[in-house]
Amino acid sequence: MIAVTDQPIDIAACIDAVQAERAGAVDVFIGTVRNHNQSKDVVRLEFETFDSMAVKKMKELAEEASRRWPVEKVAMVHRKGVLSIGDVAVVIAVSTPHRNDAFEACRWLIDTLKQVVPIWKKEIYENGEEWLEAHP
Amino acid sequence: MIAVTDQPIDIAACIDAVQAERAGAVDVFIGTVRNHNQSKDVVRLEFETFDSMAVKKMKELAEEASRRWPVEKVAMVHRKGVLSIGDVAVVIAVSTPHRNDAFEACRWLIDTLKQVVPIWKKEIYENGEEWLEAHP
Amino acid sequence: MELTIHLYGITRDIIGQSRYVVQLPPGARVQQLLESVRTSYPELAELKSLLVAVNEEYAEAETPLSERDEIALIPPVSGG
Amino acid sequence: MELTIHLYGITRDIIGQSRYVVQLPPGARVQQLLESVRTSYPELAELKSLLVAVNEEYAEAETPLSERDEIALIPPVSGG
Repeated sequence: MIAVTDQPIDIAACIDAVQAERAGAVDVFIGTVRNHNQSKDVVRLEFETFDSMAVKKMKELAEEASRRWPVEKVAMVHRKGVLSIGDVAVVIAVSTPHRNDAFEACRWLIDTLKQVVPIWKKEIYENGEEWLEAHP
Repeated sequence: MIAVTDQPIDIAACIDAVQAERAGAVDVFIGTVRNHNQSKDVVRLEFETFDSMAVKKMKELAEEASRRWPVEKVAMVHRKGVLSIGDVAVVIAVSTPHRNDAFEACRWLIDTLKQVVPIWKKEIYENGEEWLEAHP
Repeated sequence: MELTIHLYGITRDIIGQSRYVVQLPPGARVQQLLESVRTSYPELAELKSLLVAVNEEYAEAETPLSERDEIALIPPVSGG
Repeated sequence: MELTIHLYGITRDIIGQSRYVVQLPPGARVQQLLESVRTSYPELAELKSLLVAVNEEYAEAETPLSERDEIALIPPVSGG
């Protein structure tokens, strides 16, 4: 299950999607909207996505993870649109036979997603807003 | 939420239990029963626990993790009794402001749980059974 | 040739629309597209990075462009 | 003194019951308990490790025991 969605992410569905008989371990990363970032109070968040390319890149990342680690299944779902504090922005679930691989693959997937998948986060504060990472 | 239970573990409840406004990251580890271990076909599994000491140790681990990393909340639930292939044996969820801490704390918790928490796993095969880790 | 550039995030805010049409000589490459848009919108030069995606793939500076390509400006991503 | 030892996992299987009563001199320590049970059940000496928990805490070899303590043998754990 690899998708971008404007609906709340169903975490249980992501976990179900990576069930496999040979998997003894599942690692799940859940990224949520914090109320605070670099000493600014965040009121809400907006994610803009280049949908088709984002899904293509996420699929490529899942394939690359499966080459690097003995991965059984991967689920990656990213939210788009307006989010409030506490909302789930991204869920990545990875199943592997042994746990170290699940942790490593999941961590690599979220780290790499943040580097290459065309998704943009705007934080809205009481007094203004900002596209994150845009400027040096 | 720290517990040993003879009922199926409610993964969603574990994740809900670590929600926190300052948390931007949740890492969840789910250990499940594999159909295969060291080239033996596993039919089912039995976990025996020293309940009160197991819960005490798990609470100590959660406290130690909170000293080592900026942890918001921890949930740890271990199943006991008879489990079948695919059943969830353990769930650990950790919330932190930033993701690296969530991965590291969660991984340390499952690694250390396996070393010190008084829980014993017996694998039942077609022809016999074995307490894991018992012998050199 | 006339290229339609899809815009997202801060590049959409800077240029003020979600699609931007640019005129370039036939056979122009990614590098020329970037020079053209940075000349028209100097604010784009202040970004930490600015990539170009051609047909949903990150393109090199030397990649040639055609009117049939789906082209997008990719400012620094910040998903997750 | 008479100590009741709680047994789990493979130690329960080896000794054949979930509680085992052992007679030790007053003031006996963990080390003496381990020697006593290993003498009675040599199979216990083949385990990868055998610890003693006193009142739900792992105890040192020198920890003294009393009849009021909750004592358990802890064979190699394998949770998770």
